[in-house]
Amino acid sequence: MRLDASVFWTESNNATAGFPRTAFVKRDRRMPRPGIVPSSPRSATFAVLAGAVALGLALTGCTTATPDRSDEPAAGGTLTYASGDAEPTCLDPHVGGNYPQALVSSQFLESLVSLDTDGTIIPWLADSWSVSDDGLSWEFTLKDDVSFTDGTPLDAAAVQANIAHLQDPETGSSTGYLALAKVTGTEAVSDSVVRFTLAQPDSALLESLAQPWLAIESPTALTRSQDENCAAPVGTGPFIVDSWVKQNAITLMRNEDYTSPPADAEHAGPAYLESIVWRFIPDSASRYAALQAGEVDVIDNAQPDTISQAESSDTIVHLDAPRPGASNRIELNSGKAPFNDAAVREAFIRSANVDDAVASLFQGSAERSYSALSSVEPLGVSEPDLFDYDPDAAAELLDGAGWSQKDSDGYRVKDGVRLTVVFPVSTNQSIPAEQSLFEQIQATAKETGFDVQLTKLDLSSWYTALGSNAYDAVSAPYTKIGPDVLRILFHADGITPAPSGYFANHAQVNNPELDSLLTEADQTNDADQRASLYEDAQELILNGYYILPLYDQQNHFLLGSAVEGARALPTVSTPAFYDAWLNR
Amino acid sequence: MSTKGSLAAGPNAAGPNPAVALRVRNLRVGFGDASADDAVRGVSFEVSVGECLAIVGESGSGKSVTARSILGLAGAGARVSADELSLAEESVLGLSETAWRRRRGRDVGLVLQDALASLDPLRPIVREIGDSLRLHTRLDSAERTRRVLEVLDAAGLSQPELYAGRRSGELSGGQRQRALIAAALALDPPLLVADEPTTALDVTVQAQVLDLLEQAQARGTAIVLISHDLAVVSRIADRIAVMHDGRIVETGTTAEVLQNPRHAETRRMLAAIPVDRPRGSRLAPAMDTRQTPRAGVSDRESAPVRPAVPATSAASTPEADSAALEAIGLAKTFRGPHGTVHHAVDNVSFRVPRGSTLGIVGESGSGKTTTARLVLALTAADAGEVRLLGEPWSVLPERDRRAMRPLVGAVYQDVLASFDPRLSVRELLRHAVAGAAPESPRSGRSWSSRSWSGRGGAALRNAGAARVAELLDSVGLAGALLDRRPADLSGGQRQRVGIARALASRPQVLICDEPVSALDVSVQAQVLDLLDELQRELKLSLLFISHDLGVIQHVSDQVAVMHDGRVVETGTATEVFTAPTHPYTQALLAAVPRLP
Amino acid sequence: MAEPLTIAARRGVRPRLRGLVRRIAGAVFVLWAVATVTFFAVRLIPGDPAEAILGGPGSQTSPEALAAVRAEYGLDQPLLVQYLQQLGRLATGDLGRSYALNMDVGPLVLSQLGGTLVLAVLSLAVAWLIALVLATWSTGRGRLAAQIGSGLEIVAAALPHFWLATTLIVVFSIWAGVLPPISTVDARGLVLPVVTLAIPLAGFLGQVMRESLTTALESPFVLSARARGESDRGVLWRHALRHAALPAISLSGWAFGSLISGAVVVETIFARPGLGRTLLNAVTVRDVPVVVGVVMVVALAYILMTIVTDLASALADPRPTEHGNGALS
Amino acid sequence: MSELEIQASATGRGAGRSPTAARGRLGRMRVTFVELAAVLVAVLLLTAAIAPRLLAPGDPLAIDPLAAFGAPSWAHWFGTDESGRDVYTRVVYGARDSLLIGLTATLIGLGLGAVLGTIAGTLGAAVDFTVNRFLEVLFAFPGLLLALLFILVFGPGPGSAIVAVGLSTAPGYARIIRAQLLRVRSSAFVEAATVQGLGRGRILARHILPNTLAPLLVLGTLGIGQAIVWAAALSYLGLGAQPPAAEWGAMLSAGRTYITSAWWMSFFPGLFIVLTAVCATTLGRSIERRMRHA
Repeated sequence: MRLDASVFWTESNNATAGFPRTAFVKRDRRMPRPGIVPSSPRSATFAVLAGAVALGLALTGCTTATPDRSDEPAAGGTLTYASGDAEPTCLDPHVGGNYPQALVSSQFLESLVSLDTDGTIIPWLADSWSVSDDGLSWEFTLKDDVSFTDGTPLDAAAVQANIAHLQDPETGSSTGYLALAKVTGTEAVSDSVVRFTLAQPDSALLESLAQPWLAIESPTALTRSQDENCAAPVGTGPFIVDSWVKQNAITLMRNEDYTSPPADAEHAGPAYLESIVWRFIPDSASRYAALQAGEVDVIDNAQPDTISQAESSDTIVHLDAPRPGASNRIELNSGKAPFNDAAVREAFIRSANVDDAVASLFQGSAERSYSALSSVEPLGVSEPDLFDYDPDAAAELLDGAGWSQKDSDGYRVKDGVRLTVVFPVSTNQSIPAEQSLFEQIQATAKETGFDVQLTKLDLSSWYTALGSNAYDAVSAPYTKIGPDVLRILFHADGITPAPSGYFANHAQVNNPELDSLLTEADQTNDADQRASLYEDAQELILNGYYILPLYDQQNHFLLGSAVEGARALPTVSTPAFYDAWLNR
Repeated sequence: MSTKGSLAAGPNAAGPNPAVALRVRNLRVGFGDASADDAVRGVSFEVSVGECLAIVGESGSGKSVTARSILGLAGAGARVSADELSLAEESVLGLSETAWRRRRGRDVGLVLQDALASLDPLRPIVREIGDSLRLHTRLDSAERTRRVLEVLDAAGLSQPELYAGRRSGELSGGQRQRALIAAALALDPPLLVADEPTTALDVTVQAQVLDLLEQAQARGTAIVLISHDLAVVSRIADRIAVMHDGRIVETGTTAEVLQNPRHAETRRMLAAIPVDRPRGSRLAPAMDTRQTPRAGVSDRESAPVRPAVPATSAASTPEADSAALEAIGLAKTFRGPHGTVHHAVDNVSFRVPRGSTLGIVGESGSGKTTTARLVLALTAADAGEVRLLGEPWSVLPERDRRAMRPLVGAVYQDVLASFDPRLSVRELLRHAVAGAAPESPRSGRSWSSRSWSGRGGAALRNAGAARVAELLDSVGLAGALLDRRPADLSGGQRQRVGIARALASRPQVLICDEPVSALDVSVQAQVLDLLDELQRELKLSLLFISHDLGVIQHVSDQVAVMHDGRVVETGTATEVFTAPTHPYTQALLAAVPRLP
Repeated sequence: MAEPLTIAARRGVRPRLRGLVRRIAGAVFVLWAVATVTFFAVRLIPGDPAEAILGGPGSQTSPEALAAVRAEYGLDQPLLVQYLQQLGRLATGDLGRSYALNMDVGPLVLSQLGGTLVLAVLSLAVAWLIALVLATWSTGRGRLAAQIGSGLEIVAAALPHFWLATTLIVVFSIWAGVLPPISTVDARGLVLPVVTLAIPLAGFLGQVMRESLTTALESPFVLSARARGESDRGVLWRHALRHAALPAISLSGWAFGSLISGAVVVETIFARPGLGRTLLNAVTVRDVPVVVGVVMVVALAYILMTIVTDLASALADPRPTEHGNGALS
Repeated sequence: MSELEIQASATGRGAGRSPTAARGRLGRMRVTFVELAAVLVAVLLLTAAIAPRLLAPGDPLAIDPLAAFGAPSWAHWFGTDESGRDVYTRVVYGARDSLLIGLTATLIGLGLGAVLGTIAGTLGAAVDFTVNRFLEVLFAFPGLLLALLFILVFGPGPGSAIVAVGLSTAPGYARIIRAQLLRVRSSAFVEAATVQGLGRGRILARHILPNTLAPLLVLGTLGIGQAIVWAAALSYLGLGAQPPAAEWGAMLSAGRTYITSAWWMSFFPGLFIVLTAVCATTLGRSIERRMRHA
């Protein structure tokens, strides 16, 4: 009885699951880009699976499938989102500013501008904008009659307050603070027009402003104590923070008076979903099990194996949204031996068999990258032949570099020193598959004679290791919109650590030519010039063998069959549920 | 008896021929696989209503198993077979467990030794006793309680309501035993099986318990009384059956069996009873004393005869110059947990003339044991002192006393507990020998490897070995035992090892605290004889502590009677036992079970 | 000796009260020591607390901000001063302020305490149940039953929490799909975590119970109970079980502690809010006040639990502990 | 952790038992089937630890990305892991690390416990009081937490894991040993030794310590299993062995990620953890039984 129902339901669901996909694919030129990856029906396993899930749903008391299902968005319902990322300590992305914050805050905060899937800047809270010829002054015209969910109207003053908040050391902003480094002041030209004054031109300003870490919050709310603001930031978004039970869930309620969807939204007016329950399930197995059991509707940080399962299932839909900014790469510390020798760096890169590893570990869910930038970055340069696996070449390079002897364990030695690569791995920042990848690199590099010493560390110890320069190789993701991320990651300024010991230039690239390229590119307003400058810069970086690109920053979501119309924002690929509805 | 009147559905009426309460024919009980020889091998007897049959035998004779088989409780894995087993002419052979349950407690009651363990230490006795009522009658709890109080009262527990609420741990030995018997008699079963009901009880309590059984018997209850003690049995038994190695070797009326015992076993048991036996006279056949048992053989195995030393009482001529051991005004009080003061020993004085034996007799709680600890300087006296061979002893600091320790040996009741469980007989004795030799103060405090190996040095060890052999021989044990652990020895053998250890340091004074209380009569006899001989050979002075007047009378030159921590009477054994002056002594003596 | 014994039994209550007072004094001491140890232990951990306060070491904070924070949290004071301040706060019940979570530790810990307590108490109860059933079923049923019983217990005791949890999730959530793998608003979400914690514990308790149950069943008072016509069940429930329970009861204090440790893993796997998870997170971000706070609360809970178990075993076994004066044998 | 040991010590050296009872039990001292199995497993595990090649010719670190996630087959009895390494081989090689961790951790715990317990039991009331308070404090830390703190201070890795586990098991041992010591010290045979005129030192060395420390063997065996489970828990939290070491706990936690697609990756390491713990416990029990009655 129930089984029949569910079979019927899943069939219809399968049909509907296709619909938005095509809709997205049309808009989507470069795959894999934000969009829903097709899931082919497998009628063999399909009824069984459907049955199991339906049974699970029934027994677990969730609303079971109703036979009549439309493709018309239905309002109402609660969507449960299970995040594998660390629970934010503060929901206000101005404070600190990391990806977990971005994930949740994109549901209730909005930025001045956004990106479309081609990477073009599109209006959001700002209708339009203009820049002076010297590129030192920007004017943003805000949307009319938008008000924050606490009633405060969105006006120039509000934007000013936000910039001030971001630049105030008390706030302890990190990402936003950096992005606004060149902004020296703001003024309200009129109620709805705000002007930014810059020290130098900043070609990345719009991209920066599109990031959720620079989202605009209610100035009234910002005057509250940081605790209150962290617990429930107030924005203009489609949802409102209702409650936050630490370690358990954040409850978001629909913003009934929502008026400010981004230009690429599917519909206008308030969101379909009545509420979102935002849960934190650190254990990936539990997370996937919860999705299968229908306890949750969406999970992030999906593991490769579960993704490939989802691909072959008809009850779970895979949403692949690689993050912008840098690609995931291994940075080789050129600041100290042995990697201060370019030959050794190249040897290491050549001795690491990444392709096979990626293929086996990510089972097609990740594409090998040969670029310093994410594949979603239009200006990314890819150099496959620099990074192919060639142990013989590696061996020659090492011999040439004086690492000709091998010790009893088969490791290379030079003047009695073993060719050791200390590789601290952050268990928080590298998913298990990636950690396995490193193990495989460790294994293949060993054949050439590298003694790669992997140490799994928790975040704090990991940062400490970096701060004390106790590493030869490291892999650290960095998410930022636009190629400007290169400046952060490879400009010599990035070598000197911040007081907290943090610095972004882990490869410790210290190349004046590169620095000047990056600075120039950052300041030009001419798109083509900018592109070529960044191209040169990337060539320098790639040919200097400072990094071993692996793949895009993985960002996979799995959606229960009931979820329709969910997408990832093209900005930093955070999920957006404004258009989402539950097809139950 | 009030209990008899209020008996619902009196089971006494049950059965076609109520004359015979219990008949057992050719009962065999075995444990483990059939190959192992049975514990009970074809026992037959019968008990008629109101009769008391005593089954007497030493440990391992199979008497307890027999008793339990009567209730169908021979134990797990027991193979029970019999031509007949009937209660009140009703066969109970092959009865189902449920059927048995219905009979137990109603048709037959059981009283076990050691009431402390036989009553659930966690439950008040009113519940324990009430259980049988709960199980076999429809009385509600109020009525049950009332009935229990009656029974307790009938069991001679005055003010039962005062005790009913207590647990066995909170009762004195006597009260406990009464409660246990009360529990068995709660439903006034026509048959009562009492397994060693008086063992380890003070004589006075023993007497009361026996009275209690007699009363039950007078009410027509048939009693099967299991005991190792002929003297005890002789008081109430109509007939006696002597068990030996799983068989009944002799039956007859109490008079017959006691007057002219036919079986050797019976005779030996009778001979072993020390009561009214003059000092120095042998209790066991000469050949038994210095036995040399091979591995696994029991105490009673005969062995090459050694000429027994003629019984010339050394005690008659004590060298009276200075006493071997002297206690002057000893006192020891214990603070109870909550400020209650308990005078364990109160102004006790006595002398042990050289080469003679002072017997201290008293009931539990009389302070004997504390006295022994004071004399051994294991506890410091609150007042008074102990002098050894005229020298100060108890007043010395332990370090100085240690040099003198070898002069004093001690024999304990629970000898097994007094042996280091890790050590074999050989090691035990060797340590004793080594320990006796004066130790250098260094090895005393520093854990040098030397102190581990006793006092190292091959020469010493050889000397030790010789001495060990000599000791073992002196207590009549075979060298074969040297490598056994005490736990694997029989009670008698253990006690002999204990004595050997005590002698290792060539002591002049021997403190014996209830050395034979845990032993069978015949074994006790052998040990007593042994001590007697050793004393004469080694000119030992003995302080002999026991609750058993018979034993004390037999071993002592001088006797001190203790009561409530005081010495109430002293004198030569003869004086005290023939003409006791103190009423308490008189009461004690009156209570001693004697053969008619 | 019988006489003092009887008295001890009659006045048995007062010393227990006195004992209780002593216990409370001891508890205070332990709490102090725990606070001290934790404080210095966490201070030994590499990493700058000030960073932790400013959104973790990843954040790029200005020196001014760090200085400000150091001042605000008194981190610029000498260690001893900080320690004393910490003690002072603790004494007034103020658990201080979390570095990472932008909130006070007291409310945080309180909000997390409930979940863990429920988990621990339920698990303890279930463990007891399993152990009892297993022990009673497998004793007095012959050697095979006994071996099966103890075998099961040994295996149960050897099961790592995280392995058990995973297996249960796969079986009951993924295959059968009958139980949620994560905490839910209703009680269903509790089933798997509780079972995960209870099974290994049941193994331990069971082993202890079996031992004492067997000895109890061999003891004379059981024989005389049978001689009264008591049935096997009667013997078990009226006599043996109570004796069997004693050691297990006194173990429960320890068991509670181990459950708390287990909670660290279980709460993470089953995504339950609770102290265990809080602790793990706090520890990984060097959130000293939270760590100290959790430890303090856990220690307190543990102490209370031991006191409870002691009283419980005192109730179950009213026998006075002192046995007259030491006899020679 | 400690209740097994409590049992062990509670029943460890049963004094004053009747010889008949002892003999009766000795009669039943035949090697049971379970014990035989346990011994067999132990031998296998030790072989794996000492000479893994005998059981698994392959290389535990040899990767083969193309053969990753292979289900159990004739080629790979326990399947292959995410890097195509043979799970069976890794499990076999893992025995060394895991056993080593379990053993050393237990030794540390026992050693510490023995020292604490002994000084508490011998060096007079003041020391006893102090040590007891100290133990109470240690007890107030749930074991895993103590381990966590330790590892945080001294950094992750097998070394820390070992010491951490040892540290957090020590108080349990200490308490048992102290109790045992007091029991022995007040026993009749110690008094008998005093009567024989032995000095305190010699009594301590000759009677008290040997009888106190005798049960340690049992405690240790019983403890190893738990120690391994604990160390595995730490590895699971990423605080134990480091890659690519084939340590069971680490394998288990690595495998958990793929539990829905490759159950064998976590099942077999887990199975061997349990197997080892069970084996150790069983052996400990039988040793205890034999020590008690012989």
